[in-house]
Amino acid sequence: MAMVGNLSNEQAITAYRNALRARALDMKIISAQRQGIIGFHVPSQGQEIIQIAISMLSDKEDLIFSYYRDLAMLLQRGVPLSMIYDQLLSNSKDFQKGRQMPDHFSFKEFNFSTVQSPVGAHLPLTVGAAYAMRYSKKKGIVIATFGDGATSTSDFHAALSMASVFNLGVLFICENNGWAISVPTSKQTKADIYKKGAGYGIPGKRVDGNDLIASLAGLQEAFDYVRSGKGAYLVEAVTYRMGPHSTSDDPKKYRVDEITDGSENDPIRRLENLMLRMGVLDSASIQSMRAQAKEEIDRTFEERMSIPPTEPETIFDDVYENPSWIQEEERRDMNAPD
Amino acid sequence: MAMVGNLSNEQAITAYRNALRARALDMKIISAQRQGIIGFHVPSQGQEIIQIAISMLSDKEDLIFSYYRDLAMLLQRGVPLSMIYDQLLSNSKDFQKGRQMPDHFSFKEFNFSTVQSPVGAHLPLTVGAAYAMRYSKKKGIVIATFGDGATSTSDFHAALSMASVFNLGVLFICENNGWAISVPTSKQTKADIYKKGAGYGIPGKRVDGNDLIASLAGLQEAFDYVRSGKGAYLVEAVTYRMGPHSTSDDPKKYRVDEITDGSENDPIRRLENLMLRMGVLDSASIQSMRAQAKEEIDRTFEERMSIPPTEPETIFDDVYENPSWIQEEERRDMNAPD
Amino acid sequence: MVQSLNGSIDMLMAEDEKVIVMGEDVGRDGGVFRVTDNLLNKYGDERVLDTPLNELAIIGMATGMAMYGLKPIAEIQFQDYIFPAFDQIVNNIAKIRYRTGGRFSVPLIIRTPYGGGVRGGLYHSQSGEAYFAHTAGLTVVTPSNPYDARGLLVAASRRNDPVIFLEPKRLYRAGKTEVPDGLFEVEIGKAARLREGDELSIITYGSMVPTVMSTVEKNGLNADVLDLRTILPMDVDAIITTARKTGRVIIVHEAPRTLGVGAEISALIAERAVDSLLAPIIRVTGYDIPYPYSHEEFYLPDEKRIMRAVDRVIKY
Amino acid sequence: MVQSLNGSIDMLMAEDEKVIVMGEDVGRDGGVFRVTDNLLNKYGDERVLDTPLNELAIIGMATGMAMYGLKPIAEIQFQDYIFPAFDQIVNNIAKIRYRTGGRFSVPLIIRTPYGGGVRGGLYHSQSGEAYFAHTAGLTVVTPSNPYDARGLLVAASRRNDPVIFLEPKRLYRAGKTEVPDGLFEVEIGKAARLREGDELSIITYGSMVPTVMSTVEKNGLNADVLDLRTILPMDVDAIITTARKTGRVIIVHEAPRTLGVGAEISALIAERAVDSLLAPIIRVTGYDIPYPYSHEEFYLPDEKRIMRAVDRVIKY
Ligand SMILES: Cc1ncc(C[n+]2csc(CCOP(=O)(O)OP(=O)(O)O)c2C)c(N)n1
Ligand SMILES: Cc1ncc(C[n+]2csc(CCOP(=O)(O)OP(=O)(O)O)c2C)c(N)n1
Ligand SMILES: [Mg+2]
Ligand SMILES: [Mg+2]
Repeated sequence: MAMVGNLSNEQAITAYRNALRARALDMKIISAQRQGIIGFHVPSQGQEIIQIAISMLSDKEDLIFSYYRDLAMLLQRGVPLSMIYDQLLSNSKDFQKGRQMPDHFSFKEFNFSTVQSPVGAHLPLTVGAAYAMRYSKKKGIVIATFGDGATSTSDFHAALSMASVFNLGVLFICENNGWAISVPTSKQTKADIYKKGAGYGIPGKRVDGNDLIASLAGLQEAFDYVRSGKGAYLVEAVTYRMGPHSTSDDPKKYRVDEITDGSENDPIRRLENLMLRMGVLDSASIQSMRAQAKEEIDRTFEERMSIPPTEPETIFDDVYENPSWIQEEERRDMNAPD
Repeated sequence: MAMVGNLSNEQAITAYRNALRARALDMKIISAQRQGIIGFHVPSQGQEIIQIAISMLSDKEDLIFSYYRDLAMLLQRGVPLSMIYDQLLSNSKDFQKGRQMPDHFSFKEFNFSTVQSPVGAHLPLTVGAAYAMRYSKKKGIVIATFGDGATSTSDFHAALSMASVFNLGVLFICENNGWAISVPTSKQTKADIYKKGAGYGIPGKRVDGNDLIASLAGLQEAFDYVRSGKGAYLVEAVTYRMGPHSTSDDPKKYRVDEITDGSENDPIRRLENLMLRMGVLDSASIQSMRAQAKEEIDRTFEERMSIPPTEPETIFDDVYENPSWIQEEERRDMNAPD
Repeated sequence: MVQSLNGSIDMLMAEDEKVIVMGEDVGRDGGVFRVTDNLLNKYGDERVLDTPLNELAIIGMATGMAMYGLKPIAEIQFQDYIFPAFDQIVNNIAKIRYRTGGRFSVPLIIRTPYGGGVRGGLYHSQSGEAYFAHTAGLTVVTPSNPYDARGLLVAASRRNDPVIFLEPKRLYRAGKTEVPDGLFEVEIGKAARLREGDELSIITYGSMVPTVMSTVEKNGLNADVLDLRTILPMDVDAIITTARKTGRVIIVHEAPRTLGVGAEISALIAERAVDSLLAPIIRVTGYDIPYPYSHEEFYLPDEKRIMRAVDRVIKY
Repeated sequence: MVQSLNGSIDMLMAEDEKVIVMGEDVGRDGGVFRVTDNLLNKYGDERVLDTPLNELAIIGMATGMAMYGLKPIAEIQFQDYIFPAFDQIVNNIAKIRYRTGGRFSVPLIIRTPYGGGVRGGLYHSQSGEAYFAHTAGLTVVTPSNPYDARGLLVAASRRNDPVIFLEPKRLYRAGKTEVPDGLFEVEIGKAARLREGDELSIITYGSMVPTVMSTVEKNGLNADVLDLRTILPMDVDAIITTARKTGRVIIVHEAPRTLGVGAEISALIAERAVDSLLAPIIRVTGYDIPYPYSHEEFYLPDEKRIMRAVDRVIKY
């Protein structure tokens, strides 16, 4: 039975469960960061629902270039919690060998590309990936997520230019959380973000990214457009950054006038209320799902904590496929006896 | 008496005279280039009229960031032919001391900024200049010209972003001549250029840049908008590149299907026909104006040809306000006896 | 160092209304490292500009301002993020005075925190000074303490040319050098001799200065220590003088070795003081790898690596 | 060299349909220097892409292609115009293998003409190899003749990592080296010893090779001459071997001296062969000024300047 539209109860419950997992994970990371166990974190609180909607609509073959704030997207797409922790803890099971800051993921098995810190720099890569997929006659589209600040970057312009001129199947999704660190969207740009495709002939649409039903409905149109081979599409998902920009940020400096507890805007609360209203869940089941999520998050954390770090000298690997004499010499230097 | 709209006969005749001068100068440079006297040239043939219209509407205080293909604009704004030749010949009277390739002008007295080769790189500077003017309460607006290819650059995006966010008085004018070297505008972008402001909240307009009357009418609206303090504006002036991209280019490789003599699209011919039809000029006066233009162009060329080149060791000046020991040492190296 | 810089910018703004501060988060937030704290309140949003997220736009706009009468101090939030503006830096600001025959100048300061040691991984740790120091037309400075931070910033603001002002972020809150009130200058192009010695020379700058000094002190080294302070143009006289004096030279910096600033220092000595050399010139530097998140303590030159080089040149 | 490169790309495309050519004017026009002439006709517009005017977009898109199975050869029309893509080059392509723990690679060739001598002024003459050679993760090569052009390009295309392929535009139509038919490799990382000699060593590469060779021949110098061919990673063994052998080293390149590639060569020698040095290591290079339009003949190292250095090291 569908909850709303095509959304079955099971799907809705799964979405909700992953939202809870993401939220619990986010809180866990923040506390681990405070204890000095995890180095840094960019919380995704307030943006879980749009991220989950993206994962719900994307196929396995679709290639996702997510950004640093997409925890919930990973969980909904099935990335095991253990793999996420391995990266956050930069332990020796981390596929990236501890090379990147927390939240800079790359899960090739799940068709997630690679996250970098320079804002927007993944965007031009998406068009190349889409070109490669089309050229090699592979199924699937490319999906890119990014923040409102990213729309100002040169990379955004470059990506939309190329996507349009070569008619490439890239679905650009801006998670407009209202802020680029301390800069509100109103100072980032004077135009509506979803209209920024107009200068390239790329259609756009704004969706309420805090609402699962609205997100799915809005995104569906965009996915259909891109899958049909018509070219790129730009979605602006309006969300809300409930917390600080990152664990290094203190929003009190710039967010003074605002109610910052976010309860009004909490997308998970919204989904919860809807499901309660529709009778899909009751408060007891919500309590138990929360407890389950927390239990899993805590347990897996303990489990992955015990994995040792990478060996220091691995820092010399992967600069090239085969290290040059320079890396070899420097490796010896590092290993030299005192 | 006005020829059309506000345009007086005198103004029209002056515009026409400067168009003839620009055309004659352009041909002179090309022949001097063939003889090895001038190193290089980017012809402006086919784009004279929109350039002249821009100069007609701009005030002395307005600051113009032109690009490398704006000869006619200079002449209409009153830059003496001698100064233009000095740059083209890179002789010792060239204000720039022979540092730049031909056509890379900077005429500070006439409020022309400085032309660089990297396409589009002047555009972000225009917003800074506009900011400085507003901050210092100076009169005038900033005008920027550039080609269709330039609209793809990151600099274009950066400039429009900043102009809009800080509400700066910059009039962006794209001289869309249909080509970026061998790449036709249809492959440069899938959107109409004048609509590229939409993503920044900047209004735009397309004008027929080959027609003086249409150019003036269209530009007037844009100038008014910017002068009134409303912010930036984007004009797309449709023109026609009658010749090769530059003296190094051979358009036969890529312009095969096209009538390239340009007579249909020659904006000067169009103005001439209009003036003949309106009785503002007759063919005798046209003949004599042509002869006059040619005479001036030839005579001034001879005159400036005799000016000696700069001294070689001046290449070490102006790297900094005060040279560092490095330039001083290298200057001595250059002057060392054999 | 943060306080010294903040106070310096404040005084420069008070002194000259043509000084404009701009960059990402420099206003309300006061900069992610608080270097521009409180300036927005004091000078208003016409003089302190929170900009959109585009470094090319920031630098390009600042360049236009500088050409037409203002004196912008632009912040790039991390030096790692300056590269989107690299074309503007190399092709515009470094060349505008030259290409206009001196008729335009670009009196612009680009401030940016650089270097590692803050667990920032690949993109919050780079030391990119060499990318700039190869470019004639630029001036590149980096202070190693709060006093020089103020003196160099003031000297930069008195110039009529663009200055890349690199702030070693690891030292932002380190050390307690006294900084006199008011504005004063530290001459650009002049190194500081931090210590006199005869047995060897250690040439360094920026973030590595405290590491070098503590190594020298702890091990009682009889070393001449130079803090370059200006990277372009380098103080060649100071470099050659110390090389001639001791004949044993070690260069320490955090940036990767290959074509790092140490290469130029070494080459200057090999050109001008080769006869005085009693030992190889050793570079102790960051490794030629992207800056790793894990194990950065191995990446950064430390006492152990410096002492290994010292032993080598002394026993040579 | 143009023909050799054109033929090489043609054969690489014929051999592997994953090879894609892209850039401004590379299709219909065949490239402004004709290096990609006729490829569009032969391979169609899915494999030869005329792109919009944005170097960031070209390199960024090519990077995405390379990560997902294609082998792009991207052209930047002049090396002077590569800087808008500098962030992609330094922060993405050089670091993607590293940051993903080796799970992604970027097998991408960026071809671009560089250097002066064509009256191109500030923006059609730069030699920017040092900007790239400071960046671990990149490989930087430059041929000095048509044979090496083919051999290095083929070797680059066999790599699974990004290569900056610098083409000395002044030599595009110079020289008449025989180039064998078919594809062959010149090993990346290996210098060519162009001439054996005992009295001094001249180390050079790219556009300066013919100037050095004619100077050596005209003046009957007893010189060991190295053509580096690969700039990153440099052939340190060849450099140290020749320095040890002659004890007198001159380095010749067209890029400015300060932090040019010569600095690294000199530093490697000062680190590893200081005892063999019989004279200062002299760098004969372009000057530390923007590349001037007028008088470029004074800017470029020439026989006179090379011979002055030769006299100095020999008489020393
Ligand atoms: C090129 C670049 N410039 C500056 C930064 C510093 N920085 C990190 S995140 C950020 C704001 C990004 O805002 P937005 O794109 O809206 O994403 P959000 O963090 O809000 O999700 C900034 C300025 C950076 N990482 N990269
Ligand atoms: C950044 C940059 N990339 C490439 C070039 C080489 N180039 C010179 S002019 C040109 C085409 C410019 O076309 P457009 O902007 O339409 O101006 P037009 O020459 O047609 O007037 C190109 C690609 C350049 N000068 N700068
Ligand atoms: Mg945001
Ligand atoms: Mg054009």
